[in-house]
Amino acid sequence: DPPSLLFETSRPGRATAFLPASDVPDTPLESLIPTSHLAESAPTLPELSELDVVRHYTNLSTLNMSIDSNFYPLGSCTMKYNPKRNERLAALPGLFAQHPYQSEDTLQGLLAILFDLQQILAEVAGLDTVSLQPAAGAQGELAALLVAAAYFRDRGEARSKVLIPDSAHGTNPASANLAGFEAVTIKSDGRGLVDLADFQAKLDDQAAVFMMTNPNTVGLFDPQVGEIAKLLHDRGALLYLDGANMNAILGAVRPGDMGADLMHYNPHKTFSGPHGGGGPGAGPIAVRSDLAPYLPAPLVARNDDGTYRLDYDRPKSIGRVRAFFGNTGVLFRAYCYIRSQGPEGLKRVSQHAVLNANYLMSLVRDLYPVPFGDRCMHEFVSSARGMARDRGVRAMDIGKRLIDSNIHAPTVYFPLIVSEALMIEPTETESRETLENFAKTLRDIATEDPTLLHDAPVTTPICRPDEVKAAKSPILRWTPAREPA
Amino acid sequence: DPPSLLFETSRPGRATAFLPASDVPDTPLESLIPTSHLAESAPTLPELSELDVVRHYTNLSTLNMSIDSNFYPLGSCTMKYNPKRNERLAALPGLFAQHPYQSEDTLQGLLAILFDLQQILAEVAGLDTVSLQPAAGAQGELAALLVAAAYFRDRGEARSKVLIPDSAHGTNPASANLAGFEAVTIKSDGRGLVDLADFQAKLDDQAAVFMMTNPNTVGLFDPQVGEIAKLLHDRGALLYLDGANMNAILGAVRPGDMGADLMHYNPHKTFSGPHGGGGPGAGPIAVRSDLAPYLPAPLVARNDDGTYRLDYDRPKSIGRVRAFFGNTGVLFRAYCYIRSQGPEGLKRVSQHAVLNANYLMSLVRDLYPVPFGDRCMHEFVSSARGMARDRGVRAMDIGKRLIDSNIHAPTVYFPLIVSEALMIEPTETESRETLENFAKTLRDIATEDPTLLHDAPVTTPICRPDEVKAAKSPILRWTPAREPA
Amino acid sequence: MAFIANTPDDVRVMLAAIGLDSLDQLFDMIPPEYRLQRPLEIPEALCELELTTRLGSLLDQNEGADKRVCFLGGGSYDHFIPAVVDNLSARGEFYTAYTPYQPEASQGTLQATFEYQTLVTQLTGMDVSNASLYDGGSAVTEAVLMALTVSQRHGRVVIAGSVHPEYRQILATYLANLDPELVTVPTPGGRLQVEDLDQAVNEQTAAVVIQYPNFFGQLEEIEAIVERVHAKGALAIVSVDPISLGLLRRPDTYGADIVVAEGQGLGNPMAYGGPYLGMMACREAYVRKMPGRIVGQTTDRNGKRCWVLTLQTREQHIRREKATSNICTNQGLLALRSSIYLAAVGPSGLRKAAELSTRKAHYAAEQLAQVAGLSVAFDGPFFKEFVIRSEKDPVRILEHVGRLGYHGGIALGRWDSHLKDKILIAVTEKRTKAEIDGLVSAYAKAIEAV
Amino acid sequence: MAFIANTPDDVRVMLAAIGLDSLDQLFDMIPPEYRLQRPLEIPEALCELELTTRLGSLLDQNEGADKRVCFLGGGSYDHFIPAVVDNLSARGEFYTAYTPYQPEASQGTLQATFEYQTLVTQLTGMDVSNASLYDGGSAVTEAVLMALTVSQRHGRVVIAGSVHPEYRQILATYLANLDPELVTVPTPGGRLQVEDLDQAVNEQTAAVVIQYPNFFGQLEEIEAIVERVHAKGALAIVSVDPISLGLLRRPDTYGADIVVAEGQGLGNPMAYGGPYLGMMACREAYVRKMPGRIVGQTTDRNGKRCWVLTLQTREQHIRREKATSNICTNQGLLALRSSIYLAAVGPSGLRKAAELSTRKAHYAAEQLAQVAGLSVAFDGPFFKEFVIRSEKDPVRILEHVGRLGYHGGIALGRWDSHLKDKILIAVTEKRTKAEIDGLVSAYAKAIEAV
Repeated sequence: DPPSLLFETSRPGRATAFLPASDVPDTPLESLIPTSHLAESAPTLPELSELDVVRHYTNLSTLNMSIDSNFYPLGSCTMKYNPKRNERLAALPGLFAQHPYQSEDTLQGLLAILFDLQQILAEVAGLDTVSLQPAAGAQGELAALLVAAAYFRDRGEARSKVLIPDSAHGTNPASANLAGFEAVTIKSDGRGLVDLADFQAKLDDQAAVFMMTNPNTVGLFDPQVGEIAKLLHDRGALLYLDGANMNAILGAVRPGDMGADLMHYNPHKTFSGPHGGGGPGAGPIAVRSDLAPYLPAPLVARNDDGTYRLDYDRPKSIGRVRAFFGNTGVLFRAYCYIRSQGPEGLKRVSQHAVLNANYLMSLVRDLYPVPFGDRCMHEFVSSARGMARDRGVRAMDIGKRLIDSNIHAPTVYFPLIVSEALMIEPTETESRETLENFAKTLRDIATEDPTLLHDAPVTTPICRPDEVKAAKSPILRWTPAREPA
Repeated sequence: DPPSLLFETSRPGRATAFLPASDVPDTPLESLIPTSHLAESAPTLPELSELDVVRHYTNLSTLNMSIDSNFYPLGSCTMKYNPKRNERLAALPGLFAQHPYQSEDTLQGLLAILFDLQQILAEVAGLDTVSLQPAAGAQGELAALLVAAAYFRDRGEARSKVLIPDSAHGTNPASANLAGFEAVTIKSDGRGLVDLADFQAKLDDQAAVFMMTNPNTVGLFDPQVGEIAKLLHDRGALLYLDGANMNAILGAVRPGDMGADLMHYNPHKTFSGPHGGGGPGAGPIAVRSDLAPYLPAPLVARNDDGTYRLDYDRPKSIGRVRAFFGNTGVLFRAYCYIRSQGPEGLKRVSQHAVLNANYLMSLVRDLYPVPFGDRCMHEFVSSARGMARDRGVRAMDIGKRLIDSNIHAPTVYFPLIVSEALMIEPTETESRETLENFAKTLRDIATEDPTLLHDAPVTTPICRPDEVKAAKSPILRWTPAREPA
Repeated sequence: MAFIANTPDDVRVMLAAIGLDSLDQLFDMIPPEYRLQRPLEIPEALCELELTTRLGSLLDQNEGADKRVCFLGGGSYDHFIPAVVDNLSARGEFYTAYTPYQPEASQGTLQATFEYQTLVTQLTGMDVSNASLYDGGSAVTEAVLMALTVSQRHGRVVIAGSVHPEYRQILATYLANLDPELVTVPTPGGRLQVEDLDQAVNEQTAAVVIQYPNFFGQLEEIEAIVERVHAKGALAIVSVDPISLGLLRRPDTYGADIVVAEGQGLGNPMAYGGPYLGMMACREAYVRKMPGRIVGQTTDRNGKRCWVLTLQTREQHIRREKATSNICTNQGLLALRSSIYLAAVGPSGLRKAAELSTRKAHYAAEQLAQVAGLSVAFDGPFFKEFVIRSEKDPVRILEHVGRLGYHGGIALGRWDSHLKDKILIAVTEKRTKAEIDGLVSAYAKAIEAV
Repeated sequence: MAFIANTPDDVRVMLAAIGLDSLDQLFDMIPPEYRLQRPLEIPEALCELELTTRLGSLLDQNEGADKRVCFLGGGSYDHFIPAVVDNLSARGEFYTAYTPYQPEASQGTLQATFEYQTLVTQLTGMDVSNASLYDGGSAVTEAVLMALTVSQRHGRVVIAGSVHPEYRQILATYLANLDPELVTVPTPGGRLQVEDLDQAVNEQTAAVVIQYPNFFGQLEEIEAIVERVHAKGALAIVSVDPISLGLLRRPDTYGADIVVAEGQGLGNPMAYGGPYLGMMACREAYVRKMPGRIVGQTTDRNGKRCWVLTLQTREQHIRREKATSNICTNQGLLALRSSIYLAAVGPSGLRKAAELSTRKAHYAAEQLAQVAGLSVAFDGPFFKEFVIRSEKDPVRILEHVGRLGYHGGIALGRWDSHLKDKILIAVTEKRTKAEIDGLVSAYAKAIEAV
């Protein structure tokens, strides 16, 4: 049986004891707050015993696949192991009990960590200055584009366009739009790389930024990046590096060294933040020094005496994209991870991420053709077009069938430039046996009865849901079957 | 697929980084410890990545039923909710990082708690003095019998027998034997209570102690306890109260008030310690003042200035039954629980434990007859004798079939005085809906096809194991299929 | 090697399968001129023992609510977090799952999110909720962007000066390159005056943003304000404190169109500012303009009730530049924590948290007002937060109070020099009478000493 | 009401179903004269917030290894615990399950226990292990009781004076009412002398108990000792430190018959002495005399490999007074923790823990020996623990060292006045050179000051 909803388990009057009686003088509430502001009754939240709550969420959790329980080769999401040592440290009061408006003298330990993280992210990026404020990758993209806009505004240049490859994540054009730019799409060429001709054709004086994901979403490093950067810079435009795929190149190549002017990180992907069913993430951005004045404030700065302060004195700053310092908890875990790796270790992370992806690709590409590239970086994109054509088995069917073998599905139908795409990213934390088992499962699926695949998954708590119905007549909240009399 | 064993997942050379390099001068190890003491190689432990370990145990855990995930009406085990608030407190360094041989001045907070717990357990018992040392209920029984033995020895009395009802837990006779006594069985009468005639017949000058579980294992309070105590005391013998069923009588009746001279507690049952798949427990004992000199040392004592000390100055003490102070972690959780309840709350615990048991019994006893008693205390014992006779369905079959409905089986085939016993203890933390759902399931089972019941459970990771084979040719450890070449 | 499973043997076998000789060759797609020819200049690796010791002792240098009694608020509060919240949300299956793209493998997250959405509607009285946004501050801006689309007015956005100054900054940042003009209505008296609002809102105004209780803890004349906003055809966006909803009127009852909130107080640690939880709820009619993920109920092929991500055509991964928002990541784990919190405390617990906070804040205000040199700054009703005026420099006063063991409040001059004599003080249900009395005495000492 | 689900409504319905009018009537089986007519005199109830605050601050008064640098040992050690141990063992399905009586619903606990048993045999080299006992101290006694049955000799049990004094006390307590005579062989030089042993062991001796490394950290001449024990037809019971098995010879190689150990060091917190983990392994031939639970492999009806509790006919719930032991509860959760620890650290990690502890202990001994007024007491080889002799009163010295921030050692006079000038010092892999140097300097200051 599927678990009941909290609201269905609720019984009037059930509760547990968590708050004490008042110890201050007992004044009628209405004398403190006029009744015009008071609700007539408490909200209609569910009423449960503590055991109800524990059992509910314990059982709910087991309906999920997760890294802790399953191989999760979801392309572009870098589902690597989330070290428990980081969680133990993040649970210390020295982090969780710190208020964002404490005075700086009570925050020196934490500011030291955050300053250090700024320095490290700048070094890994090959760029100069880092702001840790953005709350997620997409907000980092936006913040960086706002920085670019401020930069051009400050220079008196009116540039209206942001160029974006057709293989890019949807956040790129959405962020460009939100930053007030027009998003212009650049085609990919036959190799899955930026179509230079199309790029040059669209690179005009209105171009402010080119947003490049490199390695790109088909798992290839675009070697044209240097030339692209030069073309941009010659036109006074900026190269933005989408850091989604940083897990492929840590310590191997730095965005700044290939000509990028600004970039964002996804620390929850690259540096092992737990994904929590959809978040939280963080989206620090790194920029070249001439863009630094526009970064969101504050940054952490070091005083001459070795203490740390928050630097709010940035008159050209774009302002803020979120309240308070940033997603400190996520940043802290990234810092723990980086400190666990060191320079050699970070490099090794990418080596093994790329090794695992290539090894896996070598085990399956005969049955699951990879349209772009002989080799790959940290992920690769197979196409099920042949299977769809010949046997009526679509990428989604394959993904669903993997679930029956306790493996999470790859990303399907992305990037858009590969039809019937299966985007597979194993990450460096998986073992060879896990990869081989995955390959074997995938190969077995290639010859399974299509009917079985269309019905898959068959071992899960539910079978395929009716998504059309969900969108057509949305039911977005629980409501009681009958109103109480 | 069942999870592999750790040893099957192991690969040579796999490891994670948890210890640093040495920071003291690098001396050849052989110059520190003669080679005659050194192993030729490290033990052949499994070699795993951290993710291997996390995934292994995460997935293993889900093969268990537990209180956090299931109703677990295992009679005599008091499977109540284990409050998470207690776990949070027990995880503080003020508990976990305390060494047993720290000086008393560095332990005042903890000693205050333990002193308070001694006082509380004495008050709840209606007895005078408590030792927190024993590591488990059975060790508490043993310690108490050793106290009794020392008491009689000190008085110059040689008493060789311990009387024990036939309905008692097996630990009672085993402990009596281990304490150097002869265990003498007392029959139960037709009401499931102590057969007074048999008791009186066997109560001779050799009798040292009568070990009584009250409420007893069929869930009945034996009202003869006062008379029994008087008969014992008249003969100079002692009444021992097995505290296994304290959850039924907290604040309602105290063992000391019904004539008991000594008793043990199972704090992990009565006071919500998590059972951890079999342990740990604890087994504090409470005794009348004239038995106090013989208790295991140390006790916690309060100094005149309000500070606390460990009292080792107990020349008549039986000595020790375990090293160090005791199972402090378990005792601490019990203390948290008791403090969460207070006097009213503890009484309410037993009221609702008894209410739930009686309500549940009322819902099922027509189909699952209860041979002893019209009502019950915190648990009741049904008999499946009729079903076994009429339909070939045994108590074990019923228990196994419950598992298919995500309910743990009751205790079966105990106590021995009820044939085809189903011993059911819901505890006070379960809701009426849970009880009603259990009753409905049990009633449904009563009319199910016996074949189905013999095959049950059918929804679990494994079906019924071959226990005879396991005992006949025991395989008690993993060994490699082939030795490495 | 931290967290890497491949052994030297594995590497050999795998490279051979790929047809390479070395790990380095894996990167030969990258032109050599870009390759980094030196090790990264970052600190050396720490094993777990070292990491635990060193970072543990760095964190131990901080002196937050764990070491000083905390009366700081301003959008982040030291509310009590029941142990079940930490325990259950830490389960690996919740913690290490991704966005529930595969519903068959994600019903845990999906149901928990559907429940979260329901809880938000129960709290706010609104029709629908999304699955969460980044934080309360950016949620205000997302609500404004949404209101632009809903209202089809792009001329102006009005915000009360009594809204959190950082929330106002975020909105300004986002609107800097877009069409609407941002007008802030000053609130020198601590609350928005309906007349001032009337002047600011014109026929091109898409929305008015109000905070209730506002940044100063004051309770705006919310009903009158919303009425005026609606009279001008604009949308009323109200930013609330979810704990206050245990006591104060639900936003549906005064006509809010979009409700946003910072959900930190609902079971999430202060954690130096994040990650937090942006909550958003609105009228049903606007749901297809709402940013962020949304979970909906449906049935599987066997007719079994289940949950899926829905209305995804609003989102950037489908709509790209035409998406209602660029948001991708949500705050799933914090939404989960808040759901567990609300489920654990229930209606009576939430009410108690709100009531205790109110009572204690009022006691604190009353006592502080009796300290010579301090007075309560604004005269409107307030919830758990209030502003005091100090005759002496708040920054120095607070330093002194800090040395006595209290995070005594926030000097408001940091955002606005007009407020440089003022201190914002928050009191939650965790604060005891003894702690409040201690604070009062610390202030008295500070006033004398400074 | 803490943790009770029944509402007043439920109570009404349920009482009616039972046919009662009040909760009080539920207890009418109990004769009124025994009923408690007043409330229990125990402290009033605390809600979660109060409990957390009050007990938290009581615990915070303690100054253990969290607040002072810890050089205490004597059977409980400040070894490092990887985070995975805490995280995984806290999963509710492990934590809140009972003894795996129903194998179909308990394969998680059963497999984990089977793995634990295997790990213990891998560590010790012995044939079989049980599923755990209470602690290392009572495990010694259980091994002796087992040896009585195995050997069928009931005349004498011999124990070395270099075994933990509390372990020896436990054995004496248990044997007080039984037949065998307990003979302790003194070890004034810190180690057992074979000649002394020879004198103590007679033809009626069931077993000899040795600790290796012994209570003083010294390494006994274990091979020669076991040879002598066997020559007398007695069983050799060896109590070991499991961490030492990363480095020292496995007990099978020197002929141990029964191996016991305190497993605390393998991933379990010191927790003021408990709960701990009693480990026991022995030769296969003795398995049916072994106390405690045992898990065995079998197959289910479909031939699938699985695990069950086995050989239960040894146990008290079947055999009652004829059981091999009265043990019922085991230490399942601690056995699980130790398994996770061993799986996480692996052979190289365990070796490193042992080696670092050894190196640092020897460095500490060397440095302390150079402090005027201190000397190393015994001259045999040692593992991670050693004894120093102090010219000044150890108790006062340690008090002073304590005030300087160190738990500097255990004054051995607490157990034996002959040892009143001696201090036992333990050094684990967690101690840094700087901490050791600090200890040495603290001792130097103390010697001067006292």
